[in-house]
Amino acid sequence: MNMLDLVIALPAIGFLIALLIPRAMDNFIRLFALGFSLLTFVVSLTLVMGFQQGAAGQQFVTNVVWIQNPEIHYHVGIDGLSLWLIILSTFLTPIAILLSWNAIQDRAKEYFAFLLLLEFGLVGVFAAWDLFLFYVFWEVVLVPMYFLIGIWGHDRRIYAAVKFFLYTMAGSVLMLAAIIFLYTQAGTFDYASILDQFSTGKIVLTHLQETLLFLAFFLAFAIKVPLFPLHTWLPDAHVEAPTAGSLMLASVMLKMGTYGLVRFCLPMFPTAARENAPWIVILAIIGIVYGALVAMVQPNMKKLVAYSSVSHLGFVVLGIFTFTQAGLDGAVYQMLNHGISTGALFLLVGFLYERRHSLEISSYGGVATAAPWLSILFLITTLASIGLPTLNNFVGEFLVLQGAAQANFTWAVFASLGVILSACYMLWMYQRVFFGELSEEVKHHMPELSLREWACAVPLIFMMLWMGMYSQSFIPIVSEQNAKILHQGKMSSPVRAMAAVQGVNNAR
Amino acid sequence: MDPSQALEMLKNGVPTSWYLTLSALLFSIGVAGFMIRRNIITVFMCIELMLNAVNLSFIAFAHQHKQVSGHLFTFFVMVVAAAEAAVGLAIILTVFKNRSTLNIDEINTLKN
Amino acid sequence: MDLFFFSLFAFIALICAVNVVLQKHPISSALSLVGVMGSLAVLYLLLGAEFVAMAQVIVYAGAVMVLFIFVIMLLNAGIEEHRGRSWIAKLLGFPAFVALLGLLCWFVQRFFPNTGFVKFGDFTGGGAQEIGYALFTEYLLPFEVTSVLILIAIIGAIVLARKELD
Amino acid sequence: MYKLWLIPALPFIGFLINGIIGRKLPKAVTNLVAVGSVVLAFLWVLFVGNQSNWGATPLHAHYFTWIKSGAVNVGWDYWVDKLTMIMLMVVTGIGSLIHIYATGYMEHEEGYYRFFAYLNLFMFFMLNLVLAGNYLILFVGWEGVGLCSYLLIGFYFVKKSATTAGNKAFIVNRIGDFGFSLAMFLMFTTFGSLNFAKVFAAAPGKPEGILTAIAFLMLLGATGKSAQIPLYVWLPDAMEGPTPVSALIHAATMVTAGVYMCSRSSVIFLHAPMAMEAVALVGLATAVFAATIGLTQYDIKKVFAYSTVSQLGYMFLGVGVGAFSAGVWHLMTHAFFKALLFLGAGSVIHACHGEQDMRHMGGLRKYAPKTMAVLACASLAIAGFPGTSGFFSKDAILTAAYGHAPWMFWVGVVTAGMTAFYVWRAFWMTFWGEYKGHGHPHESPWSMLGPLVVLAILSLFGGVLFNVPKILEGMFPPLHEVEGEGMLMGISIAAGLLGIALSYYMYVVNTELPAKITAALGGLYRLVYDKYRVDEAYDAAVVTPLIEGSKAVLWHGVDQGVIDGAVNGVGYQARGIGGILKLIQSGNIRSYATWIAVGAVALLLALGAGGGVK
Repeated sequence: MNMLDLVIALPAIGFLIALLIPRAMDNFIRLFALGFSLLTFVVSLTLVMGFQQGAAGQQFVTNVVWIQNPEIHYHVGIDGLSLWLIILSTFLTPIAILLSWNAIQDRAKEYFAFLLLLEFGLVGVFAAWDLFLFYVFWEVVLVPMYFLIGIWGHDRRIYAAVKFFLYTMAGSVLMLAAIIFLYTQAGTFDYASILDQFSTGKIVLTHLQETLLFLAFFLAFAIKVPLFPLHTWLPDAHVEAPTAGSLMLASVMLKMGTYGLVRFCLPMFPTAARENAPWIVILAIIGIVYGALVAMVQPNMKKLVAYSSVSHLGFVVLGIFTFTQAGLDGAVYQMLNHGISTGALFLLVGFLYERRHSLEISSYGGVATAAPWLSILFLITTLASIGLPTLNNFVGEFLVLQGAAQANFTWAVFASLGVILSACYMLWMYQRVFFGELSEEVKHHMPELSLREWACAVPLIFMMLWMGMYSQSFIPIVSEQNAKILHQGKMSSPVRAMAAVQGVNNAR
Repeated sequence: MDPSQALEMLKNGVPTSWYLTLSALLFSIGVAGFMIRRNIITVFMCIELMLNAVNLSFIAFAHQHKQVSGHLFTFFVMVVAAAEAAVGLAIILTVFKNRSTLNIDEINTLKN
Repeated sequence: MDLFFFSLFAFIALICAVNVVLQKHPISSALSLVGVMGSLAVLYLLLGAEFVAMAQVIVYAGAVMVLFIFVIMLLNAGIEEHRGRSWIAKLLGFPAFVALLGLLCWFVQRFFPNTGFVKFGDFTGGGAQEIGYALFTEYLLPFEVTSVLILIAIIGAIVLARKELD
Repeated sequence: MYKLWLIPALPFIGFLINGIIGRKLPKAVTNLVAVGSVVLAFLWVLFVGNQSNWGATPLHAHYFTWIKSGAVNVGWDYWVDKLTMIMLMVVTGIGSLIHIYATGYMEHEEGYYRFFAYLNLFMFFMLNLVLAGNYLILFVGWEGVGLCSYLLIGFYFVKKSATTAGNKAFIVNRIGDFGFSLAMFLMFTTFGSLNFAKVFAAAPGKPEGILTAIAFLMLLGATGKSAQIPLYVWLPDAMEGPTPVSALIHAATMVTAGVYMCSRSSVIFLHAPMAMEAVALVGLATAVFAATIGLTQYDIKKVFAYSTVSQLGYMFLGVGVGAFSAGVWHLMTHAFFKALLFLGAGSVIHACHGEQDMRHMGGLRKYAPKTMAVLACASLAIAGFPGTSGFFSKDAILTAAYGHAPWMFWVGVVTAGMTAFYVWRAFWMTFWGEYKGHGHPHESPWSMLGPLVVLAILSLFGGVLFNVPKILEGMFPPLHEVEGEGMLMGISIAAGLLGIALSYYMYVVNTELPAKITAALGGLYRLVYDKYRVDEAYDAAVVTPLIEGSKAVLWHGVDQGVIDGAVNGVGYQARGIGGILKLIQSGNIRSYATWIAVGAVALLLALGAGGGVK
C-alpha cells in the first residue's frame, strides 16, 4: 500500500460513502465530495514530491494477484508519462465538483458520486500496468460519463450518451480482443512482462499480426482521442453534457486515447506504428484543419469548443507519430495543456450558460460591459487556446510542430494552418459573445463572477501561466520517459536525421 | 425378418425401441395439443403430457442400461412438474382474475 | 404377456392422449390425461420401475390432476370458444403433424436399432430401497435442491394466490 | 549584471497594477504608474546604454530555460547590441512621450485604466521583441504585440467595426506568424538552434536554398507585422483604435518589427539574394501602391495609415537593396515624424470634437496654431525637406536603391512626390480655408502638446542628431558610394517640393481643381478611392468561400452527412433488422411453441443428416 494506491482508492471510497449518505443531505454531499476530491488531490501531490527523476522503470509500484485464473494482477505504478495525467485528473475533479455546486439540484447525490467514480476510473487508467486491469478501468470510466451525459444533460442527452457509449465500445471491444490475443501469446496480462518478452524476442509476431494488433489498439484509442473521421460523437457529447461532464470529458478522458497511443501502441508495435504513421499523420493533419474550419462556423459555443478539441488533439496525434523527441514531448505536454485550457473554456462557457441559459453564440453580445472580469478570464483562456506564447498551449504546439518539421517539413506546413484558423474561430466567437452592444436580456442575466466561480477559474488560469512560462517544471520527466519509449522502438537518431533532411528537401 | 421370426423374438419381451416410439408419439401429441389448443388449462395439460412422455423414455433407458439413475430423473421431473403445476395454476388463477379469460391468444402482454 | 400388456396400455395411452387434445371441455381433457398417466404407470411397472409407478399414480394422477380439476372447477372453465384458424394451419397442420410423428418414429428406429428387450422382472433395481439409497448418496444435493424448489413453489403459489384476496 | 530584465519588467509591473486594481485607483495614480513605469524603463535603457558603451560590445543574458526537449533548448535570453540599443531608445523614448500624450488625450474616456494597462503590456512585449536573444523570444514579443494591438484596436469594444478591425489585425498577423514560425522550424532543423549568435555564425556555411526558404518565410512574417503587400490590409482598419495607439503601435514601433527582424537577420538575407530581391520588390510595390491610395482618402487617420504602409515599404526597400542601416535609420526617423503626425492628427481630432473627415475641418490655423506648427514640422520631415530627419534617411535609401537598380530609384522618387503631396494635402485641408465642422474647435492641453513639441524637434533634427548608419557601422555591409549622389539628392528634394507645391496649388489656390480631376478620372478614381477593392477581393476569394464552404461542405456535408450519416445508418440498419426479427416476438404463446417445434425438428434433421450423436 503506497501513496498511489491511496490516490486510486480514495475516490472509490468516496464514491461508496457518498452512496450511503441520505439523499436529503444535499449540501453535505457536495461538501463531502469536494472534501474528498481535494484530499485526493493533496495526496496525489505527494506523488510529485516522491517521484524520483532518473529512476529506471515505474515508481510507486504495487503488484498483487487480483484474479487467480487467468492470472490477473492489480499492478499499478507511474512513470513520467502518467504522473502528470494523474495529477491532471485529481486537479480537475475538485474543480468539476465545485463548478456544479448550484447547477446540479436534481439527484445531486448520484451526480457527485459519479464524479468521484469517474476520478477513480481515470486515475486507474493512467496507473494500470496490467492490460486487463487497464481495460477494466477504461470501461469504468465509461459508466459514470454515460450517466452524467444521459441524466444531467440537455435536450438530446440520450442520443448523445448512447452515441458516445457505442462509439467508445466499438473501439474498446477490438482492444479487448487484441489484449486477449496478446495473452494467448505471452501467457500473461502483465504489461511489463509483455514488453520484456517483446524485447527479448520471446514473442515474435508476424507482420500481419503486428499490424492487426496495432490497428486494434489504435482504433480504440483513435476513437477516444478522437481522430478524424471518428470524432462525431464528441460534439454531441459535449453539447449535451453538463458543464462538469464536458470539462472532465475534454480535459482528461480524451487524453486516455492519446495516453494509450504513447503507452501501448508505440512500445509494443514499433514497426507497425512506423509503417502506419504516414496515413495517421495525414488524418491528424486533416483533423487539425478540418476541426478548425468546422469550429469556425458553429453557432453553438460548446460545439465550437468541441471541434476545437478535435483540432487540438490532432496536434497531439501528429506529435506522437513524428517519432521525434520534440514531437513526443510536445504531444504529451499538449495533452496537459489542452486539459487545462479547454477545461477552462468549458468552465467559462458553463458560467455563461448558468447566467443566460443558452449556448447559442447569437444570444450573447456585450458581455464584456456587464461582466468585465469574466471576459478577461475568458480572454486569457482564449489566448491560451490559440497558442499565444507565454501561455501553455504555445509550448506544446511549438514542440509538436518542431518535431513535425524534423520528421517532414510538409507536415509542419499544413499543421501550422491550424494555428491560423484557431485564431479565426476563437476570436470571432469572442467578438460575438463579449463585444458589441449590451442587450437588455444579457444585461439582466450577467452578474460578475462569484467567489466560488473565481475559485474554479483561478487555478486553471494560474496553471496556464505557469505551464506557459516555466515548462521546465513539467517537461523533463516526460522527456525522460519519452526517450525510453523512442529507444524501445529502436528508432535511432540517424533515421530521424535522414527524415529531417528529406523534410528540408521537400520544403525546397 | 419374416413375421414368424419376429413373433418368436417377441416372446423375449417388447423391444425397448417400442417404448421409445410410444414416448415419441405421446410427445408429438403433446406438442400438437400445445399448438392447437387455446384454453390455457388444456395447454398446461399438454405440457404435462409431454413431460410424461419424456419420463417414459427415461424409464425405458433405465431398464435398458439396468441403472437406477433414470428413475431418479423421472422422480425429479415429477417434483418439478408438481411445483410447476402449483405455481402455474396459481398464475392461471391470477391471470383469470385480472383478465377474465383463459384464451392464450388474448394473453399477449409480452408483445411490444 | 409383455407384448399384450404393452400393446394394451400403449393403446390406451395413445387414445387418451389424443383425447386430451381433441376434447373441447377441459374436464374431459383432464380425465383423459388421468387415463394416460394411469396407463403409463402400468408401463412403468412393466419396465421394473415400481417406485416411480407408485409415485406416478399418487403424485401425478392423484395430486397434480386433482389440482387441475380444482382449478377447472374454480374457474368454471367451459368449452373453449372456437375461432377460425388460418388457412396455413388448416392446410398444413395435419400433414405436418403426421410428418412429425413419422420423423420421430424414424429417428427412434434409426438411432436405436438394436435395443434390448423389455421383459417384466428383468430389472429389479427400481424398488423403493434402491431409489432411496441413490437419492441419499449420489443424488443428495439435487434432492435437497428439489426440496428448496418445492418450498419456493409453495411460497410462490401462496403469494400469487394471496394477491387475489386483496 | 545590467539587469536587462528590468527594462521590460517595469512596464509589466505597471500593467499588473493598472490591470488588476486599476479600476479602484484614482486617475492620477493610474497616470503615474503607467507613465512612470515607461519613463523609468527609458531611463534604465539610458543607464544600461551609458554603462555598456551603447551596445558596442554586445550584452548577453540568460535567465532561465524556457523550453527544453531533446535537442530543442530555448532559453529566455536577452541580447543587446547597437541595433537593439537604437530600437530600445526609440521604443521607450517615443513610448514615454506617447504615454504622456495619452494621459491628456484619453482623459475623458471610459476604461481609462484599461487603456493604460494594455499600453504598458504592449511596452512589455515590444521590449521583449527587441531585447530577444533568440528567435523564439522574439516571437514571444512578436505575438504579444499583436495581442496588444488587437486589444487596443478593439478598445471601443462596443463598436462592431472596432472589434472586427481588431480581429482582422490579429488574424492577418497570424498568417504572417505562420510564415515566421515555419521559418523558425526550418531554422532549427538547419542550425540546431534558434540563438542569434549561433544561427548567424552558422548561416554562411549553409546551402543557399535553405537560407532562401528561411528568408522567404521570414519575409512572409514581416509582411504581416509590417503591413506589406499582400498582408497590409489590416493596418488601415487598425485606425479604429484610439489615436495614441495608432501613433505608438501602428506607426512608430510595432509595425516596424518586421524591418527590425529583417535587419536582425541580415546575415541570412545576405546569403539569400533572391529573398533580398523579393524584399525590395515587396517594399517598393507597397510604397507606391499605398501612396496612391493615400492620395484619395479623406479620413485624416486613414491618410496617415496609408502613408505608414508606404513608408514601411520604403524601409523594406532599404533592407532589400542591402542598405540595412538606411532602413533602420528610416525606421527611427519615421518613428519620430509619423508618431508626431498621428499625435498631431489626434490633437486635430480632439480639437474638432472627434471629427476625422478632413472635409469637415479646415481653417484650424486660427484655433490650434501650436498643433499646426508641430504638424508642419512633421509634414516637412516626411516630405523629405532638406535638413529634416526624413530627408536623410529617405535619401540614404533612395541612393542605395539607385545603386541596386536605377528604376527602383525612379519609382521611389515618384512615391516620394506622392507622399509629399498627400501629407501636405491633409495639412492644407485641415489648417487652411474656412472651418466647416461643428462646434468650436479648440487647442489641446499642454500634456498633449508637450510631447508634440519634443517630437517636432526630433523630426526636424533627428537625422542630424542620430546618424544611424554611422552608429551601426560594422554591423551591416557599408552603404555603397554612388556616382552623382548630389544629383540624386537634388532629384528627390525636387520631387518632395513639387508635391508640396502641387498640393498648395490644388487645395489652397485653385480649390476647384481636385473635383475636376476626380471627375475626369472617373472609374479609376473610384477604384483608388475604394482602396483598389482589395478587401472585397480577399473577402470574395478567401473569407467567404472558407466560411461558406466549411458550413455547407465540411460541417453539414462531411460531418453531419457522411460521417454521422454512416454512423446513424449503421444504427438504423440494426434497428431495421431488429424490426423484422421483432415480428417473431408476436406475444402469441402458440407461435412461440411453433418456432420451438420448428427449431427442434430442424435440429433433428440436422442430426439425422449428420449421422446422429456418436
